[in-house]
Amino acid sequence: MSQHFPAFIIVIPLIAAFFIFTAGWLKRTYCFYIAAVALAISLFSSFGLLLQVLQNKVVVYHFGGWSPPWGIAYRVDYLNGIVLVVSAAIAFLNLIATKKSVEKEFIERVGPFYALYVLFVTGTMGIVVTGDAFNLYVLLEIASLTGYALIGMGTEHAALASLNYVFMGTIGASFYLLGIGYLYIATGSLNMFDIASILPNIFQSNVVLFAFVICLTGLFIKMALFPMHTWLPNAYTYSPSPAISLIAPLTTKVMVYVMIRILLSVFTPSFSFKSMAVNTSFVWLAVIAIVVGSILALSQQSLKRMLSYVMIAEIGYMVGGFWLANRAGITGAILHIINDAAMTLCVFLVAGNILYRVPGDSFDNLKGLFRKMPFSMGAFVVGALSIIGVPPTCGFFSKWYLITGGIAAGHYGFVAALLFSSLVNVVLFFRIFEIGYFEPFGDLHISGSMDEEEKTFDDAPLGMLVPLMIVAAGLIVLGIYTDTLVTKVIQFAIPGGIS
Amino acid sequence: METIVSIRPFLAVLVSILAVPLIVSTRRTNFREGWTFFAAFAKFSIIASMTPVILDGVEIEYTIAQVLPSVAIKLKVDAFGMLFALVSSFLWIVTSAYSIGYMRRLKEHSQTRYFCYFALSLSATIGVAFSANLLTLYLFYEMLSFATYPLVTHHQDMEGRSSGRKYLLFIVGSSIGLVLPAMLFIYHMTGTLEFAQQGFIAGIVPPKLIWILVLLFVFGFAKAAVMPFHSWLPAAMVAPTPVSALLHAVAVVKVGVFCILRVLTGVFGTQLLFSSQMDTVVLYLASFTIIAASLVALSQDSLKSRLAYSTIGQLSYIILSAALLSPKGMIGGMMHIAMHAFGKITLFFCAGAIFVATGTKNISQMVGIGKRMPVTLSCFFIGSLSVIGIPPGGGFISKWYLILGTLEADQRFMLFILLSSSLLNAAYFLPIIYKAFFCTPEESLFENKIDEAPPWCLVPLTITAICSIFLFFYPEPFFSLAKIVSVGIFSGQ
Amino acid sequence: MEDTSVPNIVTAVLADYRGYDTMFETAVIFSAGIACLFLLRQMKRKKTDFRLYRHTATGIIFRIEKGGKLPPTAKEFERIDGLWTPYDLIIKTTGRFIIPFIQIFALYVIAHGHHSPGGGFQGGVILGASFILFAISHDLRSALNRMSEKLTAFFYTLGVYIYAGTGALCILLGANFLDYSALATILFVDPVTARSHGILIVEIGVGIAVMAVMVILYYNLVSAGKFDEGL
Amino acid sequence: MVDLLTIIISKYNYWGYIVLMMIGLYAMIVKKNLVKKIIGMSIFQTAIIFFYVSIGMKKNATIPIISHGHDGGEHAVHAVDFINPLPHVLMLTAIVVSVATLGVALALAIKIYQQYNSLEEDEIDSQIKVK
Repeated sequence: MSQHFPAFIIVIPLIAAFFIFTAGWLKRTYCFYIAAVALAISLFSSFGLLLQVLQNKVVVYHFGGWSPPWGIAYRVDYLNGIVLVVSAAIAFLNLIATKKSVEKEFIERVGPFYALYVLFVTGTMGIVVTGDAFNLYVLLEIASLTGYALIGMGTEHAALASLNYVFMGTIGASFYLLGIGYLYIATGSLNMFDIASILPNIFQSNVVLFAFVICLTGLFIKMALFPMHTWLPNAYTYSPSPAISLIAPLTTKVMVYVMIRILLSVFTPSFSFKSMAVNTSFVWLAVIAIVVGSILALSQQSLKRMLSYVMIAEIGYMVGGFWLANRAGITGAILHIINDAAMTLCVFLVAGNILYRVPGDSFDNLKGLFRKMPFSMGAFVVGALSIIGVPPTCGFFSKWYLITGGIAAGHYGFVAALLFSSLVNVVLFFRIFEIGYFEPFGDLHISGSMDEEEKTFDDAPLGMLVPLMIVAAGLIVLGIYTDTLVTKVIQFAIPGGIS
Repeated sequence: METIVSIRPFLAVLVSILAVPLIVSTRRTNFREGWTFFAAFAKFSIIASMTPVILDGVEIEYTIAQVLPSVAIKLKVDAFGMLFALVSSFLWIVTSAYSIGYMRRLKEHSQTRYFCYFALSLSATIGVAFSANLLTLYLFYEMLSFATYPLVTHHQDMEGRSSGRKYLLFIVGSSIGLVLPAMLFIYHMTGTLEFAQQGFIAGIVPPKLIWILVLLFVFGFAKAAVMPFHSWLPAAMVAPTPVSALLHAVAVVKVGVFCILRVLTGVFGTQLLFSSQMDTVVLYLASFTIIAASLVALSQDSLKSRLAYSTIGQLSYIILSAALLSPKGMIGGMMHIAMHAFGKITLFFCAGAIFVATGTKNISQMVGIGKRMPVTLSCFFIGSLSVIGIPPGGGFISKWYLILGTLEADQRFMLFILLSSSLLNAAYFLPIIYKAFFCTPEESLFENKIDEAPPWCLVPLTITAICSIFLFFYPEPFFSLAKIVSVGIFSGQ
Repeated sequence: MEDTSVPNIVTAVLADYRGYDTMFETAVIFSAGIACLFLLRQMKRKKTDFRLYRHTATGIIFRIEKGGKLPPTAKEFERIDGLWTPYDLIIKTTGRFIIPFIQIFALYVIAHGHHSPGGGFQGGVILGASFILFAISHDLRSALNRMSEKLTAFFYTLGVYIYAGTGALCILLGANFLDYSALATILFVDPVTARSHGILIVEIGVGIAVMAVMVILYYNLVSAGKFDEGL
Repeated sequence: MVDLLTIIISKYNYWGYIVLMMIGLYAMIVKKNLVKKIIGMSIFQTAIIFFYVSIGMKKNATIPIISHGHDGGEHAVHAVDFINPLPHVLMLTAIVVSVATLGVALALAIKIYQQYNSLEEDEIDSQIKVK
C-alpha cells in the first residue's frame, strides 16, 4: 500500500471532503470526525513518504499510469517531503485545536466549513507534492478558492477584504499560468523535471526569460512580498479565527516553497542565480519588505493585524534568504519555511483562544490576560520569543542561518534588516505582554492577596489548550533538533552547484 | 588539562527549573517556600560536590544538544565558572530565606510567580557560569534577561512598567543588537564558538575588526553596566529588595561581568588583547565608569539607588582587573566577584530590612536609626567596610590583589583610580553609619527603643555579614579557584 | 494516441493522460459550489410577517397574516412573494418547449464526448443551462419544486464520487490512481477499451457534477441564499 | 518600420491577448464598481485562455479528432494533421477555474451588498471611515 502514499496524501482528503459535505446534511457532528480521520491519514502517509525519501532520495508516482511528459507525475524529494510533513501536521493540529471555536462560530455551517477546510488542505498539500507545473496551478486555485470562501465568512469587512484577495490572487495565479504557457511554448512539456532537462539548451531565448519574470511576479503577488502585500492584512485580520490559523501558516509559506521549487528545479540555479545583480536586487526588495513590514506592524492596534504585518516581514526573511544564493542562505530560507509555519500557527491559535473568551482582539481587550488565561499567554510568550529569535526556540536558528548567509554573501543590508526586525519584534510583543500583564493598573502590591490569581482564571477549554501546548513545545523541540533537520534533510534539498 | 563527562552540571542548571512546576502546583505557601529551599539546597550541594574535582584542576563537561554544525549547547565547568556558581548558589539559599520574611511582612501579591521566576533566573545564572561556548552563553544570558523582567516589574504599576521598559531596552536591545552580530561574525570567520584558554580568533580575524568586536562585547553585555549602558540598574531598583539584592548585586550584574571576562579571555585571549592594545581602551572605559559612578552615588539620597551606583562602580573593578592582563590582577578580579557579592548583598538586605521595619527608603530619614535597629546597622557597617576594602572586610583581599596587579602591570594611573575610588566609597557609605549611630537625641528621628525587622530578614543579613568577615580570614575555596584561573590564563606567557 | 482507442484526443488527454487535472477541476467546481453555499446560504429563514398565496386558476392573490398558512393539500394555490411578477406566457411556453431538446442535446454531448467534440464539462454546462432557463422562465420556487436543493447537492456529490471513486477503484485493483486499464478486470474488456470506458464513466460523473454546481450557483446567487424568491 | 509591422502582424495573437489582458487589468484597477472589477477579472482570465488556445494552433491542421471508431489504431496517425490538443485540455480546466472564481466573487459581491447596500467602492469606504 505504501507505494500509493503520494496519492493518499491528496486523494483521501479530497474524497473525505465530499463525504463531509454529505454528512453535513445528515448529522453535523460527523463532519469533524471524518475530517480528523482524513487528515490523520494524510499526515501519516506524508510521514511514511518522508521516510521513503530518506531511504531512496526521491519517490515518483505516475497518475493514470502514464509516464511524463504525457501523464502527470508526483515527485517527492527532500525539499517537499519535509514541507509536506509540516503542513500536514499543522492542518491536523489546527483542526483539533479549533473544534470548539468552529462550533461556536459556524453552528449551522459546520458541514460546508469542514468540507472547505479539508479541500484547502488538499490543495495546499497538492501544491507541495505535485511535479507538474499546470497541475500546480489547478491545485493553487483550489486552495485559493476555498481560502477566499473561508476568509469571506469573517467579521466586519471580511467580505470586502476577501474580494480584494480574490482580485489579487487571480492576477497572481493568472500570471503564473501565463509563465507556464511560455515555458510550454519553449519546451513543449509541463512536467517540471522534464522542462528542467530541456531548458539548458535554450537558456538564451527571451521566451524563457519572460516566463521566468512572469512566473516570479505571480508568485510574489501570491506570497504577498512587500509591494504586492496589500491584500494580506485585511484578509487576515477579519477572517474567522479557526480559518486563519490554518490559512496564515500555510498559504504564504507554501508559495515561498513554490518559488524555491520553480527556481531550483525548473529554472535550474545556473539560470536563476545567473546574474549577481538580479539576486542582490531581489534581496534588497526583501530588505524593504522586512523593514516596512516591521514598521507598519508597530503602528497597529489589534493583535491579528499586527501579526499579519509581522508575517509580511517574515516573508521578506525567506525570499531574501533564498536570493542570497548561497548554501547558508537557502538553508535558512527552507528552515524558516518550517519554523515560521509553526510559529505562525502558535500565535494565531493563541489569538483564536483569546477571541474565544474576549470580545475583540484590539489591544484594549487584552488587559489582564495573563491572569485570565495564563496558559494561552504562556504559549503566546513562547511563540513570541521564537518570532523575536531567542534561543533555544526554532526562530533563532533559522535566523542564525539567514544571518550567516547574509554575512557570507557580504550583504550587510540584509543582516541589518534582520537584526532590526528582531528588535522591533521585541518592542511589538513586549507591548502586548505589558498590556496583558500590567493593565488594568491597580496597587496590587498593597491590597493584592494571593488567591487573586485563581479568582479571575478563565482560560480556553482544554480541547483548545492541549494542541496549543503541543505546538508551543514543538517550537522548542524544532529548535533543539535543528541540526538533525539540516544535516539529514535540508542540505540534500539544495542542489550541489550552490556553495 | 583533562576533562571528565558528567551530567552534574546539567542537573545543577536544571534543578531549579524542575522546582518551578512544584512551586506553582502547591497552594500551601509553606510548602511552596519549602520547595524553593529544597531547590536552593539541592543546587548548592550539586555545585559544591563538583568543587573538589575542579580544585584538582579537572574540568567537567556535558553536551546537551547539537544544534548547529560544530556548535552545541554544551556545559563545561572550570574554576572561573565554579567560583561564580558557588557564590550565587550559596547566596540563593540566604536570599530565599530573606525574601520569605520580606514578602510576607509586606504582603506582596502573587508571590508564587515571584518565587518561580526567581528559580528560573537562578538556573539561567548557573547556566551562564557553566556555559562552554558563546552560543550557550548567549542562550542563558537571554533566558536570564527575560526571566528577571517579571521580577523587576513585580509591582505592576506605572513606575514598574517604565523601568521594565528601560530594563528590556538596555539588556535585550544591546544583546540582540550588539552581541548577536558579533557572535555570528566570529562564527562566520572561525566556524567555532568554543571558549579556549588562550582564545581562538587570534590570527584569523583582522586586527581592525578586533577593536569593533571587543567594543561590541563590552557594551553588548549591558548587564555589566559599563557606562553609558548603566542606567537600567538604578531603574531596576523598583523591584522588591530581595530581587535587587540577589539579582542586581550578585546574579544579573555579575553575569554581565562574567560574560565580558569569559569573552575577553576565552575568545580573544590575553595575548591578542595585549597586541591589539585593546586592554588600554577597556581599562579607561572601566576606570571612567568607576569614578563617575562613585561620584553619582554621592549625590543619591535613596539608599537603594546609592547602592546601585556603587555596584556599577564595583563591577568595573572586575572588568578593569581583566584588562590589566596581570596574574595578580586577575586573581583580584575573581576574588572581587565573591567578596563584593557578599558585601553588597548584606548592604541590600539591610536596606530592605530598614524598609520593612520603618518604611523609609531615603538616607536623609535614617538619622539615628542605629539606636532602633543596632544589629542591622552594624551589619551594614561590616558590609560597607567590605565594599570599601578596609580590614576586616573581605573586600580588602580582592582590592589588595587588584592593587598588586596594577603595580605588576605597571599602570600607575589605575592605581590612583583604585585608591581614589576607595576614598569615594568611604565617602558615600560611612556618613550613613555615622548619622545612624552618633547623633544627638534631638536630631534623631527614631525613639530610643530597639525594634528590628522580623527574624526571617535579620538572620540572613547577619549570616552574609559574618561570611564577609570570615572570608577575610579564610578566603578559601575562592582564592585557590581564582589562582587556578589566572594560572590557566597566563600559563601561555 | 492508440492506447486509449478514443478518437477525440482532447477528451483522451483530458480524462486520461491528464485525468488527474480533470479530477481537480471537478474539485474546483465542487468547492466553488460549497463556497457559495457557505457564503450565502441562510440556514434559518427569518419569519416574514405575512404569506402571499395565488390561486392559479383565477389569479386572485390571498394575503394571510402572521403564522397562518394554507394546508399543502390545497393544490390549486401556489405560494408567491412580494417580488412576484405574472408569468409571460410566451417565454414560459418557449421555455417549456425547448428545454427538453436542450437536455437531450446535453446528454448527447456528454455521452458522445470521446467521438466528437464535447465531453463532460460541455454537456454538464448545457444541462445546467436548461435548468437555469426553466428557473428564469418560471420562477425559482417552481424550479425548486422540480429540483430541490438537497437533490442538487446530492447530484454534485454523486458526480465527484463517481470520478474519485473510479480512481480509487483503480488503486484497489492494484494499479496506480486513475489507471483505467485496471478496470479491464471488472468490465471484462481488454485494457485499451477499458480505458475508453473509464473515460466515459468519469465524463458522466463530471457532467452530473458540473450541471448540479451550475444550478446551485444560480440558486444561491439569484436569491442571495434565501431560496425563496429570486428572478 | 516595415519589419516591425511584420512582427506585429505575424504575432497578432500575442498582441490580441495582451490587449485583452490590459483591458482586464485596467478594469480591475481603475473601476470603482465591484461588479465591473469582477468583469475585468473575467476578461483578464479569458485573455490567458485565448493565448493558450492560440499557441496550440497549427497551419492547415484540423481539430484533434481521429476519424475512426473503436477498432484500435491500425493506420498511422500524423500528429502534424492535428492541432496540438494539450492547450485545449488545459484551457478546459482553466475555463472551469475561471467560472468557479467568478461564482465565488459574485457571491462575495452579494454579501458585500447585503452588508453595505452598495457596490461602489468609495461609498463603502466612506461607510468604513464613519465606523
